[in-house]
Amino acid sequence: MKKIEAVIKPFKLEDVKDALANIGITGMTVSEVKGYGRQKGHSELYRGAEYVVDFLPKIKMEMIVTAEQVDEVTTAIVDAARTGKIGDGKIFVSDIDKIIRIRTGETDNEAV
Amino acid sequence: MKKIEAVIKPFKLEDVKDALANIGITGMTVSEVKGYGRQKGHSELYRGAEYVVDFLPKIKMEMIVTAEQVDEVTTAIVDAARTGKIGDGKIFVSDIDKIIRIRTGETDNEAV
Amino acid sequence: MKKIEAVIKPFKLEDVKDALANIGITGMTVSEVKGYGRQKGHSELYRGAEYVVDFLPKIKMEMIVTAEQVDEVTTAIVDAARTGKIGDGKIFVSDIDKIIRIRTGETDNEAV
Amino acid sequence: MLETDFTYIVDTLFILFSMTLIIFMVPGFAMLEAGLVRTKNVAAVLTVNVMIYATASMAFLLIGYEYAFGTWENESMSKWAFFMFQMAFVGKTVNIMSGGVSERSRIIPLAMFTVVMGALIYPTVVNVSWGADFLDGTFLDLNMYDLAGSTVIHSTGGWALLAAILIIGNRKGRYIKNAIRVIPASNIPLVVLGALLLWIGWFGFNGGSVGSIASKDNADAVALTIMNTNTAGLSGAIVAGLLMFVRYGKFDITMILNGALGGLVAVTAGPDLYDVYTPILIGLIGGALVVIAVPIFDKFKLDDPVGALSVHLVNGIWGTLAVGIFVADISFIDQLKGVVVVGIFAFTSSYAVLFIINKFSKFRSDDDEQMEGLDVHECGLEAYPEFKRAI
Amino acid sequence: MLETDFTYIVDTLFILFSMTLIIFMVPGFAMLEAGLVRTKNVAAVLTVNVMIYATASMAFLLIGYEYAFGTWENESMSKWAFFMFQMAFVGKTVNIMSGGVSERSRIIPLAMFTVVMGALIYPTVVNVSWGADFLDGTFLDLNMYDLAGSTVIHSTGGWALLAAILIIGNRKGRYIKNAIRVIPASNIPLVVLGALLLWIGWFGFNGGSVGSIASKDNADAVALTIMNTNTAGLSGAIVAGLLMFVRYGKFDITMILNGALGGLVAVTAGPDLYDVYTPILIGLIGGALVVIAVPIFDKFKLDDPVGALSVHLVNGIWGTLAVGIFVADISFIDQLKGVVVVGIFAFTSSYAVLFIINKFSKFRSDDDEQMEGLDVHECGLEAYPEFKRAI
Amino acid sequence: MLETDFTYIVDTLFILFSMTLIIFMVPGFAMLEAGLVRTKNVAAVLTVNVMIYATASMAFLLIGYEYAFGTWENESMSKWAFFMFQMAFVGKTVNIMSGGVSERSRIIPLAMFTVVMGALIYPTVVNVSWGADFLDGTFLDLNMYDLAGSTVIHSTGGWALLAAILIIGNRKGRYIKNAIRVIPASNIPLVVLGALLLWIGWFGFNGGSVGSIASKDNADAVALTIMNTNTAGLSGAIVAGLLMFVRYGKFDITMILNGALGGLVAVTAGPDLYDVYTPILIGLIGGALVVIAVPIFDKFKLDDPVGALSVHLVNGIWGTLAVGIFVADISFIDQLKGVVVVGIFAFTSSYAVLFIINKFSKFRSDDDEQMEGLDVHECGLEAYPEFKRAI
Ligand SMILES: Nc1ncnc2c1ncn2[C@@H]1O[C@H](COP(=O)(O)OP(=O)(O)O)[C@@H](O)[C@H]1O
Ligand SMILES: Nc1ncnc2c1ncn2[C@@H]1O[C@H](COP(=O)(O)OP(=O)(O)O)[C@@H](O)[C@H]1O
Ligand SMILES: Nc1ncnc2c1ncn2[C@@H]1O[C@H](COP(=O)(O)OP(=O)(O)O)[C@@H](O)[C@H]1O
Repeated sequence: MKKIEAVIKPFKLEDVKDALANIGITGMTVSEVKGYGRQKGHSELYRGAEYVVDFLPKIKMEMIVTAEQVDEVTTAIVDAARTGKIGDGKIFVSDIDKIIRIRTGETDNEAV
Repeated sequence: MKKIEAVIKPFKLEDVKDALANIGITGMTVSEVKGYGRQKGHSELYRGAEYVVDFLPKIKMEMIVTAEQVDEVTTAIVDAARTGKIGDGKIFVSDIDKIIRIRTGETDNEAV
Repeated sequence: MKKIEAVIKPFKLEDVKDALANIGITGMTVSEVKGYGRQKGHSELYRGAEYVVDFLPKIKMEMIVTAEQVDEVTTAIVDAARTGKIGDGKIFVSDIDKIIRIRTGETDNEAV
Repeated sequence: MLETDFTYIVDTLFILFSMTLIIFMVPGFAMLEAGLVRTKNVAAVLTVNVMIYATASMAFLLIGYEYAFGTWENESMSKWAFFMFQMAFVGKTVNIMSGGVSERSRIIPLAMFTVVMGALIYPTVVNVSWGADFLDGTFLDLNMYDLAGSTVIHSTGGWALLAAILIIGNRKGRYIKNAIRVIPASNIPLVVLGALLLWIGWFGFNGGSVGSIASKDNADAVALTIMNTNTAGLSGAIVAGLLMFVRYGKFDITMILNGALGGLVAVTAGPDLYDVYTPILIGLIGGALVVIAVPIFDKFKLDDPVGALSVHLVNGIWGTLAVGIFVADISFIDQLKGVVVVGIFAFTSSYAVLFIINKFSKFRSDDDEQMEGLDVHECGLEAYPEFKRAI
Repeated sequence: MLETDFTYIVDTLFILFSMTLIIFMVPGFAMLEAGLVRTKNVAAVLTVNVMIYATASMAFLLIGYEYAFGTWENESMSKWAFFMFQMAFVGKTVNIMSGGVSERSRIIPLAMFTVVMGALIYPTVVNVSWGADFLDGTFLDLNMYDLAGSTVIHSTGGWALLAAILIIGNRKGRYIKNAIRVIPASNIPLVVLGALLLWIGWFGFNGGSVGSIASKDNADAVALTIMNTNTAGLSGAIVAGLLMFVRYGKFDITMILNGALGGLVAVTAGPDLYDVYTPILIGLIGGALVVIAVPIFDKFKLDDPVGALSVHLVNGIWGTLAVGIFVADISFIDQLKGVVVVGIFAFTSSYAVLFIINKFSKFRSDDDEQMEGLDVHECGLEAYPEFKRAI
Repeated sequence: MLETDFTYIVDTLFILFSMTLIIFMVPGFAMLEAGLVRTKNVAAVLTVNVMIYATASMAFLLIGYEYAFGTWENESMSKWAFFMFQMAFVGKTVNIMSGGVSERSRIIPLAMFTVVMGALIYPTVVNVSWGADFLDGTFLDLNMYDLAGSTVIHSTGGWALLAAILIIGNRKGRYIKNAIRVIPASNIPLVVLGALLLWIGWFGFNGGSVGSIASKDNADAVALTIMNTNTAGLSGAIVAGLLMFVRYGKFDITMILNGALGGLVAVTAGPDLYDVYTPILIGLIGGALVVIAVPIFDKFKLDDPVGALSVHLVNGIWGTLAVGIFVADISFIDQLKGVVVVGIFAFTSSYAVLFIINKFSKFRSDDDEQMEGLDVHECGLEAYPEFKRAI
């Protein structure tokens, strides 16, 4: 089993979620993160002083999938999340040893 | 060393924490996440229009343990976090190469 | 490629970010988490009742680097994040299979 | 002491008191709207509210007041007090309009429109209804009874809003194909605080519009006005709550408050003329109209984040007509004529002015700006920078 | 001008001013309670506050007022103004009660109780103390001095709350075995805002209760009343702050504000009768009583999220007795009799009504609903949907 | 009825009304400052605000008032009303000071200073300007015209703040080497709410300072005062908005509000003496001074999180001098003398008192406490415990 982590632009969440639903992925865990990368933050103003906001809001999606699904899933994410502009984000894939569904105790592929 | 990630229902956090403390696990990192899975969100109302809230609040716990502790820990989490109702969450186990305790510089098992 | 996760004290974020920038690391994803460990929370007061706040605010930084960079990066983090007081946090290193940059579709080392 | 001195003094105090209550509507509108929009647009909405108070009042001071009333002179109370009372009204018409186009409108063109509204459009409406009346003697002369502005303030603001929505368009992503995306309020306590401050302000608005408290009859008229105003708010809230409960089994507080405000708008044209039970009915209908109108405007894809069309336009009309229906001495036709004449003037003049301003300075924030939020683009800051946004 | 006209006019203005200040207590209670409860129950608490104002006032208008006072007629000021002033009181008794059972009570049964309170229970208490007095001539006839309602409003609400806690029970998870789980306030600025609005409202509450400002003596009485009211609030806050500091080395602002409110409740029975120093003492004791009572009620497992029992019930009693202690002309026994008679009536009648309503429509949200929060279940929306909740 | 009775009654009512408006400045300052500081210091700032109202008022009641005015007696209105009006002022001077040293000052020493300010320092300033005047006949005797306290309140508070910043120092991390770290406001709706409540309170502050409304002339003076007060606020807001827009292309709402407050401070010395256009100019300059002064104080590394030096000190001076410039009968030299004498006294006495207190009880929270936030250390609780903090 594999873990896919995708850092995307916040307003792309709905699109990516729908794209994943289309290919049968319905389990995922999402959180708001701040990203730091090539895309630079905007400058803000406060009582006559300007300053730069470094960290940009991003959404991190984590989903565990079977090894076979990885390519399909990453392609779906890339297609749905791409705007072509800087800061679109990244996808990271890694290994997972074991999965357990708490409710049933099912493990591994059954628990995905 | 292994990383155990558990996505659980928010109000189970105290119970799980206590259960883990009982078996000697006292280091962990927790964050609020949103989950999307079989459990469906409730519908909300706003000025005469109903809509569905897709993403449900969950807590993600991450803890690094030695390989030997994995089974004991996952069992403890499952026992403490289970309500038997849909949406109880999942546990994912993966490998960790290396750990460092920032304060002391200790590494690996000493740093768990 | 490797994933480095560091849990640090919130007010050290700027220092660590700068230290990483100095060694050429400019991509990272950050989130606020709560930590539970040896460092104990402070007690709070509410209408004449005291209680202990268990979970302490921490920052989790995640960055994907090439295998060669790992030592340099972890050393930089340790140096910048250390206060010597309890609760300084930890660093975890794990393996990443694959990286994709959403904007360009570049993969692996090119996408770091 | 002369009796005229007595009435002069007491009425000055009374009008200053009323004026102060109305000024509480400035934070009232500000909090209501700040609570109703998304966090990323809160600072922009607040800036617009402060800008409106500053700009509309200044325009009214320099130009609009004299145009509306023909003179600064006043025998019955301090002229400065009377000015302040009238000045407290002017911003409200723009508040109604700006609230309904929030989350997508830029501040500079709104400020330009505010100047024109405060200096010309609103004063013209006042001129023909409460003021110097340049239509006097013409066939357009209005005999509408509108104590405190169901038409003069609320529908005028509502028509301006309708024109603005047509010109500025809807928030990005609000209507996708035929689906309506619900965009919930971000801060309910602020919504409640704002609505309740408006409610209190209404006591000054309507009570003060009686114009004098300094005789037994006037004291009764003022007190009855305030009581009836309040009653219509109560019943507007109750009916909205009941309708939501019957339909959804839940009490949507934002709708309940809009129902209350609808009742308050509706009673505003004639609270001094009703007995103490009629306002219950007027408020019930007012509250129900809000509940009915909100989804209808959505069906027509008129995107109004705060429900101002339903509250102010619909109930401004209903309230003005209600005087003609429930009060024997008042002609329904006169009321209708007032609604129509003011409506046509307010809508067309606002539309024209908005259209022209829009040529020079686009009202609408572009899609990216709306996506990121107006706060950063218009104000350069965030309303809640230390609070983490949920998904 | 006739002197009676003068007093009629000035007192109408004065009572309208006082009434308006009291209406600021509507947002006052709303913000205070919205700040004290957890974010997941904020919209529900706010809805209850708006519902109370709408429902209790309407019930009082249609039924309660005439029952309480026997007549609408009024010689000394506009009857509508006097009604509005009295109407501003009625919701407060329910506010006191609803606040103390928040985070677990459903809106529908609360609304039913509000109707009965506004139409019958509270008017009965007013009838026998300030109003028509159907007990006149019986051995129960009350001679209690209670200018602005330490007993009539505050203990009445407090007794209703005690009955409600007994029937509704505690918040899920509040007392686990013998441990008390602390549930902190979610929004301290709202708490402060609400408490300060209540404080200001109190000037109208107590000042207006003098009933007239239109003679030199009355003007002095009103001003002294407001001054003494304020003074007791000051000393209540100071003593609560000092006690917290001595005990914990910290200034718990929620306790300080409760101390201030306790002082304000305590002075309410007789602020016009004290010299300017006595209220300092009354407020000191009032504030100290709050600090002492809060943990005691917790020990008895009476779960009161806003501290209303300590503020309103305890200090309502203390304040009423204090008049008997500090004012020479006032009989302590009469005061005690008032406290007891009203207490027994308010508690038993509230208990009975709550009990009956509870048979038809359960007050208590079930455990799952409390866990998820009342907002979603009762109101269908969240108070702060865009703000991420911390663990 | 005797005319003196009439004026006594009406002025008592008028002063109670004015006083009530000023008390709205208590939540006004509290919300403004709670919005301007970081979330981790919000409860502490709110506690300080409540403490100031309680402590300064009590000190003024027990000691300061009689010292300032020489007597409690009052012929023209109820002495209690006059006391309450004056008492409403006293906390403001400390509010100005405490706001400017927020996010780093401990509550206990601030409370000590508040007692001294309320009992001695402020009453001394009042004594020599509005009160008993112990300098009468000496070469220091002041003839400054200062209707409502540009100098007596605002600069006095400002000088105390300057002394406090020198003694307490800057917030940790505010100035690192030569860089200024920007620390943005955490809650903009609260900032707006607070500023608007202050604005409304100003009507009572300045209007009430006329002292009587009970003659035609006085009614005019009061109304003119309120109108001019408002006008200067309007133009202060407008100029600050324009300057920000010209410089940055953005509307920084915190600066706009500071501009408005600057205008309000500036007009406070003589709003009854100007025609209706002069306040526009005074407010324009006042607003511009704020925009210019904020970065200058930062350059001098005087860390003032709420901009109080620019708003109150700079404009308090400007406003007092402005009366000498724009009003024919008023001597500029007298105004300047007032500014200088009061300034020297307020600064040196505050400095001395702060210095001594600081020996016994350190004002400054240590670095770790500032890092973690004053709320936890001073109050033992968090202002928004359920809201997740962003990075
Ligand atoms: N090496 C990395 N490790 C972890 N997260 C990264 C890394 N590089 C980029 N990111 C995340 O991806 C986001 C987008 O990256 P950025 O460099 O701004 O744009 P792009 O991917 O389009 O080149 C960043 O904001 C950050 O959250
Ligand atoms: N494949 C997955 N990858 C990541 N997180 C998942 C996955 N499946 C489920 N989750 C997480 O687990 C939570 C519970 O899953 P859900 O399907 O609703 O219930 P259950 O686990 O009881 O069948 C989800 O809300 C989500 O946070
Ligand atoms: N085993 C672990 N797994 C995951 N996170 C941990 C673990 N141990 C510690 N942490 C994280 O590191 C933080 C610091 O740890 P703590 O034990 O308090 O101090 P120190 O690392 O200085 O001994 C914790 O608050 C927690 O977030």
